[in-house]
Amino acid sequence: MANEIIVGIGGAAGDGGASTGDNLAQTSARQGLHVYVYTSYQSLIRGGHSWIRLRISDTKVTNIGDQVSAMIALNQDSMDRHLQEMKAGAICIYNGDKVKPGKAPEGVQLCPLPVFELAGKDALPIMQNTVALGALVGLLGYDFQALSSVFEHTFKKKPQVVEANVTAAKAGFDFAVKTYKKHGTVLKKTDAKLAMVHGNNILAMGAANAGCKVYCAYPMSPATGILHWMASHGKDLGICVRQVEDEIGVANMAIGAGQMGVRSMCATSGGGFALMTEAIGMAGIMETPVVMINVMRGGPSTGLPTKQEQGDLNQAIGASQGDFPRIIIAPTSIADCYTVMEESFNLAEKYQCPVLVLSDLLMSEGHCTLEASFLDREFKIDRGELILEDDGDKNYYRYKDTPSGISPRVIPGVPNHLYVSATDEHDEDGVTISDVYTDPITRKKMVDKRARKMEGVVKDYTPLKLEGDASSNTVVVTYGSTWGAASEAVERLNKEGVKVAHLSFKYLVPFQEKEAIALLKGKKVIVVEMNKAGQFARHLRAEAGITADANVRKYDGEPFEPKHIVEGIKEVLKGKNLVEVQSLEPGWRTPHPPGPGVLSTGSTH
Amino acid sequence: MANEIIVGIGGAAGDGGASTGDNLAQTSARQGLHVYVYTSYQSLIRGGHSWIRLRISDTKVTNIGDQVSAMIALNQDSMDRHLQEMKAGAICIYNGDKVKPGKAPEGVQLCPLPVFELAGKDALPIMQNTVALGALVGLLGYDFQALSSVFEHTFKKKPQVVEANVTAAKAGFDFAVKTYKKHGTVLKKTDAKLAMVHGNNILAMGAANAGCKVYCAYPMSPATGILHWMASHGKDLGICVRQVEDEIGVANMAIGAGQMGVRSMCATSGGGFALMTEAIGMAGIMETPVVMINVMRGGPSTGLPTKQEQGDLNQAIGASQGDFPRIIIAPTSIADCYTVMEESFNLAEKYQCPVLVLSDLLMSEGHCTLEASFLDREFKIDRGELILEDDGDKNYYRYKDTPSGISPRVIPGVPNHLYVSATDEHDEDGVTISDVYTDPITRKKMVDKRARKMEGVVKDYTPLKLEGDASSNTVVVTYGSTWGAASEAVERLNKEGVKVAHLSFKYLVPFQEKEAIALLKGKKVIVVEMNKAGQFARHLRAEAGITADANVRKYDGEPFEPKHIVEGIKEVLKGKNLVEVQSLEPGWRTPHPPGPGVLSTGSTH
Amino acid sequence: MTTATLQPRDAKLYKPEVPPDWCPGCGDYGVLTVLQRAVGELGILNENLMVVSGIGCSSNLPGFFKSYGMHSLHGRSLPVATGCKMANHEMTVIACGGDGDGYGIGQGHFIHSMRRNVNMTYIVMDNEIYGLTTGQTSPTSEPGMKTKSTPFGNPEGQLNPMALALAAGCGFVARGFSGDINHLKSLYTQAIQYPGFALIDVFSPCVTFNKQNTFGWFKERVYKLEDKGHDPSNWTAAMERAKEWGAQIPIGVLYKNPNPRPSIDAEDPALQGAGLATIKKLGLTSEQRKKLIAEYL
Amino acid sequence: MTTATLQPRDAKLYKPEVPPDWCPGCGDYGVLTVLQRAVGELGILNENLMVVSGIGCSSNLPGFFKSYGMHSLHGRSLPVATGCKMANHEMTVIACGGDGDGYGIGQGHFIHSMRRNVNMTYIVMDNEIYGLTTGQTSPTSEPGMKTKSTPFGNPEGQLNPMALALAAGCGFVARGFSGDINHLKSLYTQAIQYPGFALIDVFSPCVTFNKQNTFGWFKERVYKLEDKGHDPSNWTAAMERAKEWGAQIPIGVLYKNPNPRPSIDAEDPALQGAGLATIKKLGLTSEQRKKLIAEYL
Ligand SMILES: Cc1ncc(C[n+]2csc(CCOP(=O)(O)OP(=O)(O)O)c2C)c(N)n1
Ligand SMILES: Cc1ncc(C[n+]2csc(CCOP(=O)(O)OP(=O)(O)O)c2C)c(N)n1
Ligand code: SF4
Ligand code: SF4
Ligand SMILES: [Mg+2]
Ligand SMILES: [Mg+2]
Repeated sequence: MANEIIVGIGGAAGDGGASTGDNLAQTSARQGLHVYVYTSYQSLIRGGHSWIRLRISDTKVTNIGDQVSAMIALNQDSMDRHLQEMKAGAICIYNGDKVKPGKAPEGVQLCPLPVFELAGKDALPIMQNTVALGALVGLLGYDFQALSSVFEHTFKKKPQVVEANVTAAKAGFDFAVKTYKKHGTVLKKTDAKLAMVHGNNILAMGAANAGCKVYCAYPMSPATGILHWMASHGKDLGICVRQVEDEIGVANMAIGAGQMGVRSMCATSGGGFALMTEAIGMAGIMETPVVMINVMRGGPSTGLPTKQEQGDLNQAIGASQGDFPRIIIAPTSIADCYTVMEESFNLAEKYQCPVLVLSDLLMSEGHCTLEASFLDREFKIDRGELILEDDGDKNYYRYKDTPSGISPRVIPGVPNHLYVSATDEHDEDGVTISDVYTDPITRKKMVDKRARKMEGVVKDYTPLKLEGDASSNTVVVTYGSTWGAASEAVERLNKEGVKVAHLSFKYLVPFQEKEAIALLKGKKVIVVEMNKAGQFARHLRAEAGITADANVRKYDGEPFEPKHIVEGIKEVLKGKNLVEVQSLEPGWRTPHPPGPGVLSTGSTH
Repeated sequence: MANEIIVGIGGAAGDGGASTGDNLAQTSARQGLHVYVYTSYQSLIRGGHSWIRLRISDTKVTNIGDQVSAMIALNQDSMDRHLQEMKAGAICIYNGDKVKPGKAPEGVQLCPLPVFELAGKDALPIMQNTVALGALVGLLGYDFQALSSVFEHTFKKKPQVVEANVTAAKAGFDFAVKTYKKHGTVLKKTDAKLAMVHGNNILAMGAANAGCKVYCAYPMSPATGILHWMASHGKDLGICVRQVEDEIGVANMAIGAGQMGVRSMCATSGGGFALMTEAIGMAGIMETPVVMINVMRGGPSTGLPTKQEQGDLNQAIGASQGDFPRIIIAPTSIADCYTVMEESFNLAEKYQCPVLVLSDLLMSEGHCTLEASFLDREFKIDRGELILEDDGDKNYYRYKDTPSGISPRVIPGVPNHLYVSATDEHDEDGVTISDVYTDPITRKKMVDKRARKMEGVVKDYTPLKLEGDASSNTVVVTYGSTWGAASEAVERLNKEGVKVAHLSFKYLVPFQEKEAIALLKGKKVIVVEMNKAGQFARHLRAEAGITADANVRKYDGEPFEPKHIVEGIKEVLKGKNLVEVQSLEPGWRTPHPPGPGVLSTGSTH
Repeated sequence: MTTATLQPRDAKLYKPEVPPDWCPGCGDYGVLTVLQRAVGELGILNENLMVVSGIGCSSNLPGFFKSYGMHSLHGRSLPVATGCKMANHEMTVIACGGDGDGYGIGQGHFIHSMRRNVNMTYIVMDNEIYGLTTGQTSPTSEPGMKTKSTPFGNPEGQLNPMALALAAGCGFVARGFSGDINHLKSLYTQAIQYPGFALIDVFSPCVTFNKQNTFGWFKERVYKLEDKGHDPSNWTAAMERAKEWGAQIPIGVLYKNPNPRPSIDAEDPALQGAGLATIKKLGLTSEQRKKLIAEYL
Repeated sequence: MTTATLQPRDAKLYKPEVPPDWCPGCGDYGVLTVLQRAVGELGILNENLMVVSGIGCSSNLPGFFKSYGMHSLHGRSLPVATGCKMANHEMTVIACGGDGDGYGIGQGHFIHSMRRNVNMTYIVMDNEIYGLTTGQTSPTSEPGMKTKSTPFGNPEGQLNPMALALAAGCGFVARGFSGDINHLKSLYTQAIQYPGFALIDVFSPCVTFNKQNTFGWFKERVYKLEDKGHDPSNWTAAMERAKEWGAQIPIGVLYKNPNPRPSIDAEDPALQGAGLATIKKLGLTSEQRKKLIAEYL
């Protein structure tokens, strides 16, 4: 059995909660503990409330979990919001000089810290966080050394800062250990050091490891992290990184680069992706490899820029007019973001088409531990039928009608293989046929050729596999990042004796139709997804003719926790066919001034 | 039984084929004959080949038909391309002084005209067309008066031109009647005068009749005709018409106008629509009524700008990120374009959402006869819950959570009802909730409210109805403009004793799911559509869980003729489940210089 | 449509109950406050004002301003506002947003709106950075500036909105500074009263992400054109001033066309009567239909 | 990548076997022919040329030019061409298209590309009309001009691409006329050799839809800047010339920055070696990976 603790750190933007969380995550990861972090933050630059949830466990974690059992309240607001979410056995740490506790629920240990006394009157306000963190690691039963080594690492070049932090943390540590009861859960530490990563960084590093050489972007949450990573690492890694004037420019630039023969990529979120759609059709008809990431967030339109949703599947499927080959992949976890980059670039070049990657806020801004060895892997590079040098062929046709539909691609610059790629329909040689009176025969041939390319793709996918109780007649179906919470929910249900299997989809277009039918036909299918309309359920029905018997959906901005899915499935098993679950923690409801003529407007988009 | 003749007029752009066709159409319509015109043209401004097909009948025609039985070859190229398409009974008219006939197929009457002699040596080259047209109407058994009245009408202000044309036409008429056998088909004329209209003009006039007051557009074939109509009529009708810098501007401008309370519209084709998609999401979350037309053409990307396809359904469904209410309607005929405008503006205002209209090149650039009385009709105007003046309500909430999901809309300018509409998620008062820490409860409420609006829509639709042999167990299913050729194909099959029914969809989103199931469940469903991927078949499966048993598809740029569908269905009835039909007339294949390094590129996009 | 009073009104009337949530010290506070004063001074009723923004910190302004408003899409305030004006030309339309919004992604609309010359005011809160997305380079960022997207320095040239506006034929081109409230107010009132498209670029420092172009930085550099005898009717002189950037940066009205060409809404045949949005009888009359049908017979 | 010869080559080498299908007399024929001569004169090998266009009659040019090419999307030639240059900076990249393409829908990219300063040449075939869509008003259409979309006269102001280019910081701004072939050729060779973004606006009359700005119309009006002693290194003088429109319209090099700022591709750290597209070993080295992973430990 896994031992785990979910820590919540609450404060205002600017209170330093984020670095406190980072330090705790790092301290844990350095002891071989697994961590999964998700932050609900107010999209304000300063002020507002933010709630960082760190799930710490001695075995692998796939999701944010659901029951916070330790909290640090950095301000009164956090105390007021979250104390009531705690259950028996939880601890609540706060600056006793400043924050007043509410009435603690039964069995919750309040741990005020005399911060003035412990940190000294002259300490910076931020030191309260360090004191609290020291206290927390003390009560979690960590070695103090694990925390101090993090300060040493972080402030390598500033020994005074290290000392100040270590002193404050130690004071908190000692005081807490001496004064309060340790947290009941004991986490088993090891010597392994785990890497602490954000999904966006993993997408970026994955792309670099796959040989991406041109990256273009326009800032847009929650995809901006990829740009930041690329901008800071491109120089060292020889990647040309451009911030462009808008997403239309981004997509067209990435495609121009892809057409020239480099592996190129861009990323955005839904609204920016909408602007890219016209260009996606260009990559389709020009048969240009390019990887485009859409990091989904709460929609529609500007929607909820800092919240989670899986609502852009329809958009990816419907991106651009007409029919053309495209591949759509939704990674299922932060780790999978890495693998998906390897696959996406290979598929893009092999099938000469745009590959659309659907990440989401939960993964991209989420933060978790991964084994360093998993990251330190040379990617397989398959560039498909690519001609980099003059091969003497005097009869080169860029869009040759081959049995596979794939026409060997020459990169511009090679002598004797000149061609012009057009967005107009064209013949095998690239000569447009939009200018001739009509040519239904060539037209049909070229449409068929392009479509044929997609026939091979499914063979390159990792086959589908049932998880959980594979023998069960009830299958929970998810796509993308919902895998994490759902797999745990299914595991819990199985433990409770409820027989359910889990089928997680990652490859969305082209679809693993035959496999899906083989695994799902005749079973009770429950689709669990993070949007209102049931976009994936619709896709499953459209592609495989499988109608979900029931649906569990969430679209309130906060990610699925395993408990929501467990509840949802139980409701379904009781007979409901649509369960719209919701986050109801008291801290997750912020009243704001209502009333006519009382207006206020939003901000991080 | 209907009597009909399909006339083909072939020539180069600039040869005057278009006006010859218009004159023939007009002459026919003035005798109460029904006409349907479709032109295959090379997208060149000058030169190239164009083939105007006029189907003339004494009963209503719904499509272009399939067997040309009379042709005028204005040049040698046309003769060479099309003579072999003729079947017994056909007549072929041409300038015998210039054009050499090929070997006529059995039973085809070659009708060379001694144009020099008939028109006089000094006549303008264009007079050959008039002579030929005179000859044609003679052989079709028309009153000469019908033709001469068209010249009189057209050149009202230029009596000399009238005279020159009448003289030349009469010479052709008399020569032909004297020299050749009349066409075997006799068309029954009446006194009725029919209106000859293009789909684009009907969409534009329909919008005007529905009270559209702001129209924005950026030129794009095949939607440009709407802009031209609006630009030339807006001044008289009090419609503000703007050509904008791009389609992004167009969509945002139309929405800005819609938000202010006018009925506003814009139109484009696939690529321009891609650029509009981000704004469609804005209309969705702001709940702004707006009508947006996408006139589909051959895709993907620039594709075949002057050819027919129904390939943008996925794009319309997937336009913009996230879930929000939208209505998608595809008119089924040129006449229906008029009705759809009435419906679209009413639905847009009643449900406060974007209405996307999918027309296509066949309808928009197609040309047919309609009864004047059909056009001269006052439209029902239903503006929904709209507040145009201060009603004293001091507690106005723009986004009030009502049982129907529809919140009464105040138009800006009304005192005491101020609100700000945001693309960020907001509460009932329009206050954004994207800036609060998190508010899953309000978020869910607002998503639900918007989604609920769509529940009522289907009740406002015209119910689905089986056509053809409604008792049959086999149903041909179409959407949009394919109705025309399919309904005739089904009629023919029924006459041959093949039992098939026809179900035509016009309302695509929200879908008439229950009705569709009631009419199709358990039947053999054959979906006939004009694209490669089977976008409508996918939609039918996704929305109603009905998997087509077979599909008949065409995607070669040329529209369906009834014969293609008849053949396709017969193949299906023999056991095939996918028939990809194709236009194979000899004239419909234009060889163009092939070979490596031989490049040429396209043009009218 | 109620008619505008010409009586000055209290700026408080334009303050909703919810306060702005910009970072403390953000330049946008000044921009907002002055706008409330300026419309009050002009006596424009709340319901006759339509304030349209894009997306960005600055674009949150309509939420803090008591009038009708649209907080639209990133970069799209101008076409949206144009649509509003066409639909009801009797209302005062003010578009606003950030430098990224208006000069970055919105650049195409920016140039074309000036060419089109709709009668509206456009306020750009120019902080030389992307604020809302937490600090990337903007088109007006200085070359070499280090931001999250250009950690080794901005490699691109700096966009000059004043010069572009002049080159695009804008009839009213001004620049203000959020640190000089009274001066800014007069720019607003002049712009709103100008019968055509009026641009005001306002230096509105981002105290959180732009550590280079701070209030202090601007205070040291800005000078008032009025103080230097600049003639705003002289386009060439305006262009010379527009090029100044460095130790001396001008604020004030750079250019005001003394013979404004008529705005497009003033000339549109459809916009000669009441605002289109206020027309109650919709649809064609029978005569109109008959005339149109006759074209097809 | 083969290296460019410096030997002049025959213009015929750049002619594919399929002839252009523009209307007889279209100005674009001249633009194409001269381009073939100019690259020949510079001795650039076909395979080292990438010609990128948008959509429009003029944008059909790459199909009539023997080199690598992309006939991309309406308005997008510049970002596509920029992507090409970044991917292989050793190639000569020429973007081209129409006035609608570049100054209408492509306006945002136009301004930003000049600001960004990628080393490429941009040729705009400016016919003051939308040709391919059969004659609607374009941003450079003259006010009052009647077109299919403005049957009562164009109500918008006319865009001035030269003034905008100068205001946007473009280092090489020129204008040519398809009716003066030799003059145009020298503009091309100068532009291609200029180490940064170079714009050439070419009057290229649409004989079919623009009955106002015809060859004759331009012939009567254009004069050569060289003949008037214009100093192309003087920005202010260039701006004055840019404003001329009417009886006298200048052609020639309006502005050529005597101290060109380095182009962005020349400075990009990733573009210092061979073209990125020619790199054969892809992916991170083990050392690179280890260094990156260390950041997360
Ligand atoms: C299409 C699209 N792309 C990107 C974004 C993300 N985004 C939101 S605001 C912003 C830039 C903000 O900068 P600016 O306009 O200067 O406003 P500021 O925050 O500095 O006031 C960006 C890129 C978006 N909302 N929509
Ligand atoms: C997104 C999009 N909108 C509209 C069009 C239609 N379109 C094709 S070319 C063109 C304008 C052509 O004008 P210009 O660029 O000046 O080129 P010209 O034909 O005059 O050479 C337009 C509007 C398109 N292809 N794509
Ligand atoms: S981030 Fe900058 S622009 Fe945004 S509110 Fe804060 S100070 Fe103002
Ligand atoms: S329409 Fe005009 S621009 Fe196009 S090819 Fe003909 S003359 Fe040239
Ligand atoms: Mg800014
Ligand atoms: Mg043009």
